Amino acid sequence: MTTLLKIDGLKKRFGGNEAVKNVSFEVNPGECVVLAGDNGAGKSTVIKMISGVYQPTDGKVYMNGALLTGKTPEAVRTAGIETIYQDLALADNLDPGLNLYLGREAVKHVLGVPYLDRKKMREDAAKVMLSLGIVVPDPTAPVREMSGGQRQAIAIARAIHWQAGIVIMDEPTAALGVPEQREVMALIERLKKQGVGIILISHNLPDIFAAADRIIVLARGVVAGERRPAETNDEEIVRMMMGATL
Amino acid sequence: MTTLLKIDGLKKRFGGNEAVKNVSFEVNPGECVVLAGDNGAGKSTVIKMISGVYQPTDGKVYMNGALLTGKTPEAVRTAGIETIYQDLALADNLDPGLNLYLGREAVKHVLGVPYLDRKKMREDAAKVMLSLGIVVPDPTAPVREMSGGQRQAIAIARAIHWQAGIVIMDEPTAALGVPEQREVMALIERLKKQGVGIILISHNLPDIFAAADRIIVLARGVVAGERRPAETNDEEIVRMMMGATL
Amino acid sequence: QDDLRITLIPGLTTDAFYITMNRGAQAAADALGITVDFQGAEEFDPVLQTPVLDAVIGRGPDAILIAPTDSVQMIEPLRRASEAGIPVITVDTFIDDGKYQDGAGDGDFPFSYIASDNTAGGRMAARYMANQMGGEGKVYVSNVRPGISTTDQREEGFKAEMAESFPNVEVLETQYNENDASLAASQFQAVLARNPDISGVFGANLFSALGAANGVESANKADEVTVIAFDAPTSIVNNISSGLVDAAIAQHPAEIGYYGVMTAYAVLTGNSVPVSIGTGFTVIDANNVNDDATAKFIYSE
Amino acid sequence: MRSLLNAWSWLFLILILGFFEIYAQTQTGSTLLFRIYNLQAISIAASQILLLGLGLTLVIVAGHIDLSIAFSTGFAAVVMALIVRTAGADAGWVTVILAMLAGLGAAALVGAVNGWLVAILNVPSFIGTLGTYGIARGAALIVAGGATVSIRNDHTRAFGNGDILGLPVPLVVAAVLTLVCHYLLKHTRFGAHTYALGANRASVERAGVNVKKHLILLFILSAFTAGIGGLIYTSRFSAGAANAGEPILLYAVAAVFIGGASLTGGQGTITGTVIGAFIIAVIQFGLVFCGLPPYWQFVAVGLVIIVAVLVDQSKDRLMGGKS
Amino acid sequence: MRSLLNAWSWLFLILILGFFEIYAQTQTGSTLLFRIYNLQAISIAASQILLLGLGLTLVIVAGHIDLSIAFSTGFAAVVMALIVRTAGADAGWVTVILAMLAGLGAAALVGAVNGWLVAILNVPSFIGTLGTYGIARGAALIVAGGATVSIRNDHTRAFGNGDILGLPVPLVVAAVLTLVCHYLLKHTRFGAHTYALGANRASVERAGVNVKKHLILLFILSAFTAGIGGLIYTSRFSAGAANAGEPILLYAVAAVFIGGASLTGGQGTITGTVIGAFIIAVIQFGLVFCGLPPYWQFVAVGLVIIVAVLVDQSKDRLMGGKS
Ligand SMILES: Nc1ncnc2c1ncn2[C@@H]1O[C@H](COP(=O)(O)OP(=O)(O)OP(=O)(O)O)[C@@H](O)[C@H]1O
Ligand SMILES: Nc1ncnc2c1ncn2[C@@H]1O[C@H](COP(=O)(O)OP(=O)(O)OP(=O)(O)O)[C@@H](O)[C@H]1O
Ligand SMILES: [Mg+2]
Ligand SMILES: [Mg+2]
Repeated sequence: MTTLLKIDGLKKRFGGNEAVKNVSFEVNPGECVVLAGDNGAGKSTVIKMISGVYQPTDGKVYMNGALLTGKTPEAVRTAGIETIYQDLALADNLDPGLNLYLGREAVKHVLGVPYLDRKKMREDAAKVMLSLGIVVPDPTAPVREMSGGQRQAIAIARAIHWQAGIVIMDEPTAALGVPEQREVMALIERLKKQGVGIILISHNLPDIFAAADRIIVLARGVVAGERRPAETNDEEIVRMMMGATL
Repeated sequence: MTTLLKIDGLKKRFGGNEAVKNVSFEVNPGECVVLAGDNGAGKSTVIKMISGVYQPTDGKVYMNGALLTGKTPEAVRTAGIETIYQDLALADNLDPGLNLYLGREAVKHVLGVPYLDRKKMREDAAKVMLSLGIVVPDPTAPVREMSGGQRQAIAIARAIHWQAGIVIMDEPTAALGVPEQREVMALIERLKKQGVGIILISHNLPDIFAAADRIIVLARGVVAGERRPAETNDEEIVRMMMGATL
Repeated sequence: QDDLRITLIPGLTTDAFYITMNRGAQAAADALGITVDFQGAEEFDPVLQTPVLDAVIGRGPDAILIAPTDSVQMIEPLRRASEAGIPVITVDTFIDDGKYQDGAGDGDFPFSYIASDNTAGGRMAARYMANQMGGEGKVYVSNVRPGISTTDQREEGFKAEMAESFPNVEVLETQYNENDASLAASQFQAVLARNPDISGVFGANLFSALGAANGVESANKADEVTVIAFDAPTSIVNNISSGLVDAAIAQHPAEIGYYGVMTAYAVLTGNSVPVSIGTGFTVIDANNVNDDATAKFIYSE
Repeated sequence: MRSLLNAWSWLFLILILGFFEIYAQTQTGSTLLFRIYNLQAISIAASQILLLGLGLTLVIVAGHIDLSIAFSTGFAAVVMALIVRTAGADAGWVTVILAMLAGLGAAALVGAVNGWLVAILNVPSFIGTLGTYGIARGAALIVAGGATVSIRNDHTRAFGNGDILGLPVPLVVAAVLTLVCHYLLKHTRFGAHTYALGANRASVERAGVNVKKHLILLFILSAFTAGIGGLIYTSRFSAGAANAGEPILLYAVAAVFIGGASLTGGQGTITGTVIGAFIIAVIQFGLVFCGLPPYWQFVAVGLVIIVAVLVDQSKDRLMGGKS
Repeated sequence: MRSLLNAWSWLFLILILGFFEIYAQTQTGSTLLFRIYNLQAISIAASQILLLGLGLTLVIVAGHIDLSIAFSTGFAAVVMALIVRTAGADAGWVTVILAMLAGLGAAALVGAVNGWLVAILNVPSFIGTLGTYGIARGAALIVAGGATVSIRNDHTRAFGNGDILGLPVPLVVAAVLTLVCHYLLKHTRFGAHTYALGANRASVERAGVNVKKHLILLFILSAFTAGIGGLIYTSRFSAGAANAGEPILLYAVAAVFIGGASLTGGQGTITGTVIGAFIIAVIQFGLVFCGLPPYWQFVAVGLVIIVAVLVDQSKDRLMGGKS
């Protein structure tokens, strides 16, 4: 089995604060790696360095052996990595359809002239969201007017709608209702079956144990330890989050 | 025991979508009422009508027998209701101290002239957040630069720092780490002991059962049922969320 | 024919010069028992004047008196008036070459041009200044902004006269102040800092002169520096009394307005009119500023 | 539903037209609406505002501003006029078209500099384009030697003052560009990204759009439509003036905002800008037509601008969307 | 750390001063910096820009804009001049002060209307203040009869052109107002709410601040400092002009943005605006002083404005905050 994604010695400094000090791990096809850690441990910063939003102060990311570091979010996305950001990164003034397709809008041709195919995009958005258990009352309304969970569902839909090699999810179920949370967990299983590599960030211990093939615990910017779910338990993970090493 | 807060027949219509159709319930001193419900059920809309952010299309809210409906968020806050909003409502360009004290800033007097007491506000913010288990690396940095959980902790700190008769919490632990979630649950217990009435919105079933004195389930804008935790179980609550009545 | 309606379109509506012109025009209108409207744009600019002119043509007055804001650019818009059968008379400024009804040029259709020649006024300012300075020294022109035909012509006349008749006067770079008296003042001070021997400023319009005078005052140079203003509203005249401004070249806007209306009336009643009427200048300085005879040349406010 | 409610702004435009017509009929016994000449004059004035406002609309929707169009227009006008003049009075169509292309090139250059400043160097657009405002102004004046560059050419004159099927050429040009910009903003990916950019730059960047390139194109487009305004100007007035666009800048910005755009970006439509430009052109024409004294016109224009926006907002209230 | 880095803008100001000084020393053998007179001239010019920019800074920090100050200044100038003129040449101090208060009242009225439009009627500030820009302009011109209102009064003249302890009065007035505005923005609750408002209106509203009242006060403050600019203008030039503020508007806005504010609000400081106003005044003075040809001055001013912002930004890069 070849490694899909290799993260090697990532560091990120914000002014005087070294948010990520030294993080290395790998993701294999069909594997779900959970990044766990306390608030401010540096989880979101790590995944933003992978997806190209931040340039690392130091360290490298490889995908299928090719260097990814230094590339734009555009190039990273083209390389097959989709990301659900913690802050969702939605365009609040657009409808769910356009948000779903943002950057890859569907067009239809009328007399050879390309037009945005708003109808198709809306319908697709409604469909994908329904598969997550979410019904949007008015699919033409801007996402600004949607509830917290509806918004999160759009962000999830965006990442899973495209055939990706790797899906990164930063607390994807934080705002979701109970049935929707279950849908997302089922979704992760399905993606794994398709050979997609997954990086999941979550604060929910039952979810972590249910989804993870490996749990990597970050504490204050460094990897505090790595465990398979079967080898560990809640208490150990929490202790590692609080900073107890290995 | 007198009723602290009485919600009577609230309705809210957004354009063609009636988000809240008919919601009534009461909150007593020292009681934690959990509003549960699926995404888009209307929970956040209900609490925004209580806190004065939205004016209800119909219905009334009373606090200690006095009409609250129609008042500004300012007046509602003065009346002793603090709210943690789902979208946090932070001023991203200010530091945690100013966000904690927003609207009630601390001043010191130099030669009789009032000055903002930034130092005190920062220290207080650090203190309150520490009590939630959160350490902020740079308390002078704007909250824009904080992690998801750090931001949520500031919003929580803001609501509990003031002596309130009622605290409304809209998914307060969504972005928090495991230890911090436990702190918030403990905090709710402490507040209840002090006689504070609490309205909690949460999608986390264990938390709901742990904190609630009464669970009110919303489904598509109406109250689908009310249960004491001892009388019910996970499955029934989820069934009620999905729209099964009473 | 007492229901005649003539529209006077000034270069801009917010200038004492044109307001005084309108006063003269109203006097003529009263005398003739006809109506004169005053309609114009806020700045001296063909882009803004053209829509006003278009609307005036749409309204269809019996004649148009206009101060065209550009000699070339206003030809086409004015041709539309002429083609709509409305006689055009230009006041203060002209189109094309300013020589009408001689069969030559694109803009030959106006009936008459009534003005004091801005270029000549600039020359007059130059002569007065050179004489004050004893025929030598450094001067500069404080101007509004490039591209305004009237003030450009004043500057042109001033420079031409200096070059032709006063070879010992050095004319420095023109300074543009955007009609901001405060900037004009700061510019004078900067010019002075560079040329401590500066001995004259020609303010090509009200705010240029006001600002220059203020700069001179702040520098305590009222005795050494000659300030000449073009146009004579009260604030300039006050500065002449107090000695900050040495002289103002006063045009006779009321006369222009009066003759303009009279000429239009003559055209409308089928009489022949002269193709150009010059109204001349009066130099106002400390010697005559308090004379009763001068008072009528001070612009109204 | 939503698009129907745009009818409000149209309604307002029709209302003021109606008001002026009634005034004209009752007070002066003439007509404003039913004379081709008046409509032509209004539409030409609106076209000139529109040409500066079209590209600007996209820039504002993206959350930026472009002040330099004031002199992109003038720069294009001057460059075109200089070349036509150099070529002489009997320069043919080819020369004229080359001159126009050169003028557009000059304007596009200003746009490219704006794009570079805003997209690559991260200069806030207000200040970056204020800088190029000065630079383009100086460049236009230096090229023109300070004065207006007058030309004599039958082709340009025919272009600027002629008509096509009874419609004035400036109006036809503005209409074509309006369609293009409307298509761009409403029906293409480029447009969708422009809206998203105005709401949340991060959303577009993370979605994998090359935001820098996008911004550069936006500023070039803005300079381009303004530059076309300059070409029309030179052709209409047979003279290229460095100041050609400056007095219109504020009206163009006002048209965009009357049309529903907002300083913070993410909102605005080309249709809105068209209505905005016509509202301004109609009141300017109408007030003079009615003979309102000039200083009162300032007051009236100010009032109408405010009322236009209030009318536009009342639709939101009807939707019941807010509080 | 953070406040130290503000040193960059100061540095830039010092750099251009140094450049002009070296030029003066080497090319003309004179000095720019070491003559009280030059410094006074520059500081008076900067004061006039500053008076329009001070209140505007707070408005921009709150995420709004105020275009009407262009004519709040003129309105105040005209009203004051009319009263002084009516009172006659030998009107005493009391009359002059009453006239000033009346002028300020006129300006504050414009501000109150702006506040009402923006806060109560929810009109976007760009368009609302563009409306009052027209209304105030018309009102000032109607009151003044279209032209400049000249006065003759020794008190006003002494006020506008005198000095206090060797400092020109306009500078002293601007300095006092600067301190007040700095205190307001930096050290009071009002200031904290202004910043929060610019970042997230909902945050302030939900925190229980009366945002409507706050906005109204902001616009009144902005009109007020601009109105003081009008009083200074009338006193300096012994003439109240309706367009006293109009040419300065763009420079005032530029000063605020050079000082680090942004269109989207939530940023900006009074110190920054002061530096911005001085940078503009220094280059305007310095370029004339160096004898740069006038059209090139437009180019140079544009360049310096851009560079000023680039320098200001480089501090962020050094902080390593961005990407
Ligand atoms: N743009 C930024 N500028 C400065 N500091 C930042 C920035 N982003 C994050 N930080 C800091 O870096 C640290 C790590 O933040 P990060 O968002 O990676 O945490 P996290 O592990 O995702 O936490 P959470 O679970 O709360 O989302 C935090 O202390 C935060 O304050
Ligand atoms: N400002 C608004 N304009 C229009 N529709 C809105 C607005 N706010 C909420 N809605 C709609 O009202 C419904 C209820 O939203 P609300 O935010 O109250 O849900 P919620 O129960 O809090 O859900 P969640 O658990 O996802 O936060 C949703 O369908 C949402 O789309
Ligand atoms: Mg995070
Ligand atoms: Mg909610």
